[in-house]
Amino acid sequence: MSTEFISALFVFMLATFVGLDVIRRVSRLLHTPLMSLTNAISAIAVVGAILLAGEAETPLSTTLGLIAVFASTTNIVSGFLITDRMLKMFKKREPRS
Amino acid sequence: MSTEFISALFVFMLATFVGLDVIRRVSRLLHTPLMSLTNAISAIAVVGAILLAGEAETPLSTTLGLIAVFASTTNIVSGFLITDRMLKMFKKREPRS
Amino acid sequence: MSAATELTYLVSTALFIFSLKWMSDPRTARRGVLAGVVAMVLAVAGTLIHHEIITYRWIVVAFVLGAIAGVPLSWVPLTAVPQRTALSHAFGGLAAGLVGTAKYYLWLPTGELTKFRMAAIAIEILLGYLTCTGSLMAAGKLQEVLPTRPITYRNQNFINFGLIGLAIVIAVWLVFDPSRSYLFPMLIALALIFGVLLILPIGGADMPTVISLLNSYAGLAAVAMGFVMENKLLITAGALDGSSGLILSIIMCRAMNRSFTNVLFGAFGQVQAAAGVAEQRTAKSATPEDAAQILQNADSVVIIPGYGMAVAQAQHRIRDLYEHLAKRGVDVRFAIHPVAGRMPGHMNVLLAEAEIPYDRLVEMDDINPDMGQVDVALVVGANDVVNPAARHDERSPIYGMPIIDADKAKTVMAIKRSMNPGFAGIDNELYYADNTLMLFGDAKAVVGDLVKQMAGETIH
Amino acid sequence: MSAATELTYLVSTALFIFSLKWMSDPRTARRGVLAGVVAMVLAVAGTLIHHEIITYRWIVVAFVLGAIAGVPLSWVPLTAVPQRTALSHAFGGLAAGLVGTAKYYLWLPTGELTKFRMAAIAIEILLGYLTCTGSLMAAGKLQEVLPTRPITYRNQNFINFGLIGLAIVIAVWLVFDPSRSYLFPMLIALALIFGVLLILPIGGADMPTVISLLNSYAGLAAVAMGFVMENKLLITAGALDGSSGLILSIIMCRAMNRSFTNVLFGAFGQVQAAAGVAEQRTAKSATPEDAAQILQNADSVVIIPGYGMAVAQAQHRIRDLYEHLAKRGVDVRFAIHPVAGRMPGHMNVLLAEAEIPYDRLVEMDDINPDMGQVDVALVVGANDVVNPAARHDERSPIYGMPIIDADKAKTVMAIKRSMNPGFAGIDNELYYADNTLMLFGDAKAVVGDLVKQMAGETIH
Ligand SMILES: NC(=O)c1ccc[n+]([C@@H]2O[C@H](COP(=O)([O-])OP(=O)(O)OC[C@H]3O[C@@H](n4cnc5c(N)ncnc54)[C@H](OP(=O)(O)O)[C@@H]3O)[C@@H](O)[C@H]2O)c1
Ligand SMILES: NC(=O)c1ccc[n+]([C@@H]2O[C@H](COP(=O)([O-])OP(=O)(O)OC[C@H]3O[C@@H](n4cnc5c(N)ncnc54)[C@H](OP(=O)(O)O)[C@@H]3O)[C@@H](O)[C@H]2O)c1
Repeated sequence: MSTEFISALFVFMLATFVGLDVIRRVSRLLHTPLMSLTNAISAIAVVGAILLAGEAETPLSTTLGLIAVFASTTNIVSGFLITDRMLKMFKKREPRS
Repeated sequence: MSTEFISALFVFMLATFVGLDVIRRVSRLLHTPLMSLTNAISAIAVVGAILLAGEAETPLSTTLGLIAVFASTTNIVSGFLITDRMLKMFKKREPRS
Repeated sequence: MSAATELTYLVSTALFIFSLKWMSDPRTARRGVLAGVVAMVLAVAGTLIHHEIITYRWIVVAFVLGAIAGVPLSWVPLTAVPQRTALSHAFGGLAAGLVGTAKYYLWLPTGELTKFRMAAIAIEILLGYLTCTGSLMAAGKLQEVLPTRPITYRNQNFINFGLIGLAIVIAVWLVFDPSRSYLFPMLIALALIFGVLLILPIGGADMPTVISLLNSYAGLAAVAMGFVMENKLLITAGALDGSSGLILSIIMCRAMNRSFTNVLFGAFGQVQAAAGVAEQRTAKSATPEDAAQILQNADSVVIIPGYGMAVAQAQHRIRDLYEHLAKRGVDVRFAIHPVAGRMPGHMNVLLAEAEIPYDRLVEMDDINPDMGQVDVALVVGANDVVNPAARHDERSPIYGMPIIDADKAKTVMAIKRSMNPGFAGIDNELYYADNTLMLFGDAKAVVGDLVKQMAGETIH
Repeated sequence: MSAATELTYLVSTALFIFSLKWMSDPRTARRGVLAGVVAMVLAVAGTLIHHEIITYRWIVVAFVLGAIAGVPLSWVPLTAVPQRTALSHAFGGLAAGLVGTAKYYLWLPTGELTKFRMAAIAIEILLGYLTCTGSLMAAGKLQEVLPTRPITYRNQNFINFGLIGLAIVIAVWLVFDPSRSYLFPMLIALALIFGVLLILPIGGADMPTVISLLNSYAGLAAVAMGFVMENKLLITAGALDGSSGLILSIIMCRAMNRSFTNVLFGAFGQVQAAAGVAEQRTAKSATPEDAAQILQNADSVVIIPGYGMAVAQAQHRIRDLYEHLAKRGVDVRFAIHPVAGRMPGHMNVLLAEAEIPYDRLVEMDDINPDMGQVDVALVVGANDVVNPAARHDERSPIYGMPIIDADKAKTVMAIKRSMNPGFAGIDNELYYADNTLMLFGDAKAVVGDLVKQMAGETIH
């Protein structure tokens, strides 16, 4: 097991701590937007996809990579757009008065 | 800047996020014990001290290392002991009834 | 990775964290989205400047196509949000799976497949492909292109566990001898199949729980990918995602007072459907006229929306009702049950869409103490979440699930189309209570009538 | 680092985090300490198994000596806790500084001093040595072996900033040319001197704020050490520590409604001491007899302890008082101001020591709304934290500091030895209010008398 791996583990553990803490404090009001926001964030896989497609080592890897890029981009775009669309709706003050 | 350094930065950042979140939620009641607990934790420097003293590369480094080990150990011992001593005092139920 | 890239990743991680932090309050939430977008842009940019990237053209094409496909996906009506989320989890899972697959076939010949990398890849593709098919199934059930009722057969759980067990055995085998390339496709196939079988026995209304579970799988797949590619950003973002999905599903299970295993293997919403035979008691029903009268003469009204409001898209009518009553000085509040509707926060979004100010929405625990003083509790297409059986009837499948105490209000009015049960498939004594009046019909229509009544009166 | 060591570090980190998490509730707090201990043991063990360690004997000796020195340090009376903490911060800073120094002289000849390492070392020793002398000064002022009043002289801030500026210049210089070894001792010297000068102008009562600031410096020094030694555990534990110290000092500043800069450079508690000339108004004083009567006839009593209770060690007498009144069915609560005493949570610990159940302790924000209904507010050696000037008198140095509204109680009784001002050095109009009775004398003595009175009565 390389140190590289262990430090990856460190990062993973700490990020999970942060994640659990942060999410627990998200207001109930916003759980639906939260779902689509995290859905957009999970599209971070695009990073791996780009590397794969960009390094273009074999036709196979490139194609799979490109498909992955396409798939994740869809998530990013739709995920963020719909989250924002939902959040736009939350108003505090009385609408007409 | 080595990747080693950057992953160290990652760890630092995440740990800080965790720290700020966790401490913010410590009950006011326990701020004094908290101070001595973190004081004990800051004695983590003992790790560096041991490495220094143990690798015994030069007389200087060894001596400084040993002094550091001594100093940190004092903190560890006194820090944890006094924290526990304070916490023992916190009782919920009425003492005599 | 160059230092530049790594640093960009660092910033991106921080932004993702803030993005989620800011979701804790509606006032900062949109800033949260912005932070998320910036973080994602940085992530992509940082990756593109990575020196080993040689072809850009096709990537750009993929971006464009992805965007083109993505934009319309964000136009779906709010009732379809769960499906959409499921669908894009499928995409996410697919992406992870494909990357894992490609990496395997890249490293196989060059002998770069260390045990550790192989293990990471195995986890990545298992989670990835499982999430892909599983989410597709979930989307199908929610969109009702697939039968929403749980599909069960003998030894179902036995078969499922057998499958996943087999998959794990193969994975371990591969870890110890990655060169057995014929095992790899089998692993993929098993993951895909398992995803389908896992969802089959789960009822349509349990899908939200499943979706956020799949969300956390997608996150973990990204983490695994991060280990495969030694990429910290993938790990952190994935971890944030994984924990989010996990916590949301836990919250839902708690609010339904059910366990994960019960959700995943309980085939809920089927057994109980049988128990849904209503004893022949009579429920009083009222006309819109009477109802409108009662509402107008009340000092305080609590509206309890449920899945029915979502189905009927009645939220805008309800806004009108709310304004009419407010004009008359009636104190109107909305009681939101954590699992009312079909996804967490479902009601909040719909009511927000209808521009009902969110400071009128009260959470279950905050409203229940007041219910005793409330004049009228208006139940709009809610059922299980106001079923008193959850409080006292040990035998009820929803016993112990926290509910909104609508029955404690002086008068209860319930809008639904029939006496049919709700998601849990059980009868609801609330409708037979003496202080309850039923308003039969589609929620949108009925509330519309109520509003007309009031409007009418305000005129002459 | 071997994988074994690294993994131990991983576990240790997790345990440290849980240790702090568990401090959030008195019921789990002791488990938190246990977790901390285990984490520390793991950290040490994991380090000892590190292959490059060759001599163990001396390390063991250092351990033993450290333990021997540490145990008695944990016996100090609770009033001396701040000093003790300061003292061990000094040790912590020293350790960090020494390790940094050693590393420099180790790497200097071998040319292993990369710019990055040099920078990390510079930060480590600056923070380390500064914390060392600074904490010693703080301890001295708290123990009152050093004059507690702020020591100021012309151009003080100018000189301090000049010093730190110089130190930074030298540090940068070293980073670009580590071989200039003659600069290194200068850096150390500057750090040591700066630590002293930084504390000189700070009043004794501001020390708690300073201490927790120094605590976070100690943490950051450990982080820097972690960067020097490429050791993740040092980084995480140090970061936890750094954030803790930071947050505590922020909380204190907020509760005093003051800024960091004001605390660090404001020379607080000196200027105002001049303003402490009491206008000649008369305060009514009462005898223990009367006081005991009033207390017994009250339905609700709120006891507001302050620094005076700590000095007088009156908490045990107060426990007796509390029990006497409780026996008589009087509802007794304790109002705890966040900065009552001389360290955060100071009062809580003292009252807990006297076995007063902590569910009787109410925080400022929770008690203030009730103060209007309270029959008697018994102020025991508190002053600034009940000074109404903070609410209305713009010119007062504590204007804007949130206070406990003792003055709103029907009757106020204040126990203190004289009309002298408290920490902020300002007069307190509360003592001159019509509904206020002064009980002059040492808190312990006075409360003791009160108890005697009651005990006496209960007999005949
Ligand atoms: N929110 C979540 O995250 C989540 C996740 C998983 C499961 N669930 C489950 O979903 C259920 C939610 O409870 P709920 O009370 O909101 O809904 P429900 O219990 O499913 O009841 C919905 C009611 O609305 C009525 N209805 C349906 N369409 C209607 C229409 N067009 N007009 C008027 N009424 C209509 C139905 O009665 P008629 O057919 O007679 O009209 C039905 O009784 C809970 O059992 C919860 O456990 C929620
Ligand atoms: N808690 C923290 O973390 C912290 C940190 C930094 C600064 N501070 C500052 O410390 C102050 C704390 O306020 P406080 O009201 O608790 O204390 P205070 O304002 O310092 O007043 C203490 C009072 O107790 C009296 N006293 C002293 N010894 C006594 C004895 N033996 N018996 C009876 N009375 C005695 C003194 O009056 P006599 O001399 O007439 O007896 C004095 O007026 C605040 O200004 C706060 O900003 C607190």
